[in-house]
Amino acid sequence: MTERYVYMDHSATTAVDRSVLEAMLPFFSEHYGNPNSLHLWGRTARKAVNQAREKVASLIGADASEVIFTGGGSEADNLAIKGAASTRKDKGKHVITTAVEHHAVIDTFKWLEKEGFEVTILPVDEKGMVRIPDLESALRQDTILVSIMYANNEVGTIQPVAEVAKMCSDRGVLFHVDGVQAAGHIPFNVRDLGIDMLTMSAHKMYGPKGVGGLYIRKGVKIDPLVHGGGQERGLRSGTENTAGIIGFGASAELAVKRLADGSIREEIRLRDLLIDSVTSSIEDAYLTGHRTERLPFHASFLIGSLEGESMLLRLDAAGIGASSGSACTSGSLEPSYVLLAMGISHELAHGSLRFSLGKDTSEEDIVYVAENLKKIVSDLRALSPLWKNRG
Amino acid sequence: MTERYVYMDHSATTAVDRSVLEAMLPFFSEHYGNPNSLHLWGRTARKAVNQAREKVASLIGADASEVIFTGGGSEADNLAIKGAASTRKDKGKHVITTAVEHHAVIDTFKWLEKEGFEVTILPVDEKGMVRIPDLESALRQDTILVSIMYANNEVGTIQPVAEVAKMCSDRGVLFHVDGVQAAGHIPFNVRDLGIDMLTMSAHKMYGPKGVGGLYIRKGVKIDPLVHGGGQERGLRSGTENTAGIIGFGASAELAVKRLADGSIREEIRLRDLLIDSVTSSIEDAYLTGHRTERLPFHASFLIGSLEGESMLLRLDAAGIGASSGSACTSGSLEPSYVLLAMGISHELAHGSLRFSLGKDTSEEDIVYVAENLKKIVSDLRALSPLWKNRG
Amino acid sequence: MYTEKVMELFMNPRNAGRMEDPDGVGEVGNSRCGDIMKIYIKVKDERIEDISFETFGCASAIASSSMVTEMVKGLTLDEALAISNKDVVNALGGLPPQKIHCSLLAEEGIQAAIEDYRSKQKARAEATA
Amino acid sequence: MYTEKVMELFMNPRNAGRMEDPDGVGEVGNSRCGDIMKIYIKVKDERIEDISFETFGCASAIASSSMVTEMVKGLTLDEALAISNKDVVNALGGLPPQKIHCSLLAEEGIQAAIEDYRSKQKARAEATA
Ligand SMILES: Cc1ncc(COP(=O)(O)O)c(C=O)c1O
Ligand SMILES: Cc1ncc(COP(=O)(O)O)c(C=O)c1O
Repeated sequence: MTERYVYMDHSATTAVDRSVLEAMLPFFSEHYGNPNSLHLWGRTARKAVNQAREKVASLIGADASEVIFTGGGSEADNLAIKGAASTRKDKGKHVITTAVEHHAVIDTFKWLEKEGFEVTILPVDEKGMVRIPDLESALRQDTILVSIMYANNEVGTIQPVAEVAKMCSDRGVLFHVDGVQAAGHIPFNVRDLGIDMLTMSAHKMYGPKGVGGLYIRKGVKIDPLVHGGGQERGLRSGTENTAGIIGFGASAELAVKRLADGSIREEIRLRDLLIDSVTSSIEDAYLTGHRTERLPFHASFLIGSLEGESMLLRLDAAGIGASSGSACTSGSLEPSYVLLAMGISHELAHGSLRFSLGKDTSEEDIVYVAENLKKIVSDLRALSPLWKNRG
Repeated sequence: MTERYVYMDHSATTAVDRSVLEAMLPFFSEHYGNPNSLHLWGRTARKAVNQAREKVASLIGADASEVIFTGGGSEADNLAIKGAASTRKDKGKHVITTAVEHHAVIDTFKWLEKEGFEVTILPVDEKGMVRIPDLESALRQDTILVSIMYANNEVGTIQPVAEVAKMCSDRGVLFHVDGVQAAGHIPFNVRDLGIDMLTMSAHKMYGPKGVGGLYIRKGVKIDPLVHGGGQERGLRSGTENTAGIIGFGASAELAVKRLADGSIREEIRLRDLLIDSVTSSIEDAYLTGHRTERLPFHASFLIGSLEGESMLLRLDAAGIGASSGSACTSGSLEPSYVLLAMGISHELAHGSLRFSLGKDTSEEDIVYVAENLKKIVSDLRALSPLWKNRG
Repeated sequence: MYTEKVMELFMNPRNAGRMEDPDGVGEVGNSRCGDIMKIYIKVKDERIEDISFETFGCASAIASSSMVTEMVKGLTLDEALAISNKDVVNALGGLPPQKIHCSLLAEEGIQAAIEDYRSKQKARAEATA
Repeated sequence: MYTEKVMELFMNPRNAGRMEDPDGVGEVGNSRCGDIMKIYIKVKDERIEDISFETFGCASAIASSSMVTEMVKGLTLDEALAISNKDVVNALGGLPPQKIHCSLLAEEGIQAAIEDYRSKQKARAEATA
């Protein structure tokens, strides 16, 4: 048993909030109807699904008719990108994304490439940010789609989404945003931003896993990925995951509250405390990503002369849950393509660590993590042949 | 308030069993880790997901490594069919299905047709059953895939799956089975049947909505539908719906029990009681589908001179939940393509009604439904210009 | 999906059932499409004195039949002919888009019944001329 | 993912740290790939009298280093050279497939340290010859 259990991997997934679970519970064994059924059971489910749609839409400033539910963020990314490429392929075959996208986007673009599309992958600067002039020179007459994430999962950097949107809409190019890390954590309005599609995932914002959302601006036509009964305006067939959708709605409601009540400011304060503690008390430790244009709950580092997994496992032994690179890649030894794209060396990239805070993270948690990390780094560096600055 | 509430639409969806919900609950707000994370939270989730996979696999006699989880039955159908067509397209472009498949299969075949595949749609007999000689003469040198459902959702008819499997495997043709209505309700073993892929959906067997399963026989290669982090052996990327998957596992465990303990025999007794009551006490009322080769919980009828929706709404007013045709199509006025394929006239097809029993359906429920239906039919026939046999 | 008014008329339709010796009968729709409406009228002094309907179809078809028969009862034939499907929809508090055709059937049913009455009248007048 | 033995050695590695004045040093792996193992040995009468390691890498690399140093301590150089990566994997109770290369590094690290020792011996012998 350790002194404390501190989960600091909220970028990977979050706990379902109690209020969210409460909202979901009646829809498993009581109001269990299929929303497509005419009878009482079905109508009860349909009404609740509609309300959830309103809530998710209002989180991002959309109309309920512009939001569809999917089986997760990855599916929504795939649907947006493949679906738009499919309806627009006669207009052109050129598509653009960035080098730091999540696998759900980057691998979908690789698939498009195999299907005959021409893919441009924009580079990023050392903070992980796309440069607008790079986008400008990449855009062509036959460009049909640009997909750029709102905020990066590994290094927390927020992209200049509004500028990209302006540039795309001036040229009539569809713009999709992977907002999985940002939605519910950063206040924004899809209409003001001027984006065409936005991906969300409930489990990154205190909702359940296995339910995602895709905003599709009115008038934008995409083809479905899953064919069948025609649910979700024909864009995502299959019996609706009512409890999950209702949970997503409740988590969107919670997010609206948190975005308004100052919670985010406190989150930023704790994040900055962690960043300052780690970079000031540990030698050869650096923040990755942008210092200010970053997710409010996200602190990511490079720890020189060490390898991520060994730090993770020592942290785990101290009751601390963290990650190294994307949760999806942490099973592999390949250094993160995101860090490499930022110009970080292979050697240093192996020492990446990500702490992502949650709404219940306390100052004591931060202090506990910083202290334990300091000790772990020092212990492991005593073993490292790369560590030169011995005391 | 009505005297009784009787849900008889279990083919559309079922209530999550209490034991299933119990199993799921800790995975929302307590064991909420991402199964791909290295830390304690992640390992706890991974272990539970693995156990669920074992349970689902053992329901159908498969190995756990042969089962992947999806976001529902429709997605699993799409994945199986598109995924197999994609890996095999160089071997041939001919694919076969039947006229009575669920939209998730039939619409996927329509999509394949648009993509350049050649599709043969097998007819069925008046009971909704495929004729083996029809399949035999449809099979060609360049046939790469056959997809036939285990049991039909609208009329309950069970297809000769084992015979089809034999014919396909003799010719080296891949055979996919949409087992959404059958899994957990009819005992079978994928290995004995000799099928290559099987679709399941948790919410049709007292598990949660929004989670499906696809059995893929060892050695069968298919391409993914959702690209990304590489979860589910690269065939279905996206953070796993842990609570949903664990619920699916628990529902498979429940199904194994129910298949062994005589519950199904009792279900059949009640089903037959309903069939006999309706067809004997209501004039011009017919069973649709096969009398014996049918789902144990499924009773579907044609009621002459009446239209389905009006009966459904009257039943609803009496507290009875039923459906007319597939739940997915009940919002439309198009008569069911399944009934038409069975040679039933448009006029009669409009009068279709489906009652699907559940594990908690009682004999009183059956009597209540039969009595109410008799009265409703008589009331509505008094309004019907088609009804000739007036008293 | 349906308004309260639609459900009320569907559950308790007015003027339902066949009429003996009607002065005019109109039948519209077809069973292949799932909707048949049959309107029976009794006419006195160019007014609809009595009316009833038989309908094969969904709830909105039954409610539309019931509503239109209530609306035209007691009207002169010309007044009745002026009732449009929009009037029926409004009186029902609205119908789902895919069910609007039911209100059209109601309008056409009244027209057909009146036409039938008038052509019979004409035939009788000619026969007695 | 890891056996208890791996975790135990990872958390409490034996023979860890740099050695002053070793008789032989082997360094294998490269930081680009995320694994470097450095093995220090002291040799007396053709036996490994003392041994230590420094490792940059994941838990299995650290545990493999610790395990292999325990296994070869006190062995003759030839006995030590006969220890294979399979022996290390077995002693650890297994390693995940994608981590087997860590045990290979351990085998190679020992070989490199012994080689270094022997080439230094040879150089010294030649110098004094
Ligand atoms: C035979 C059949 N196949 C597929 C499906 C689709 O499953 P799901 O609703 O889980 O997507 C259903 C039910 O809707 C079905 O009855
Ligand atoms: C930026 C980003 N996009 C997409 C995803 C995929 O979302 P999901 O896991 O819900 O499929 C994730 C998280 O895994 C993410 O961080």
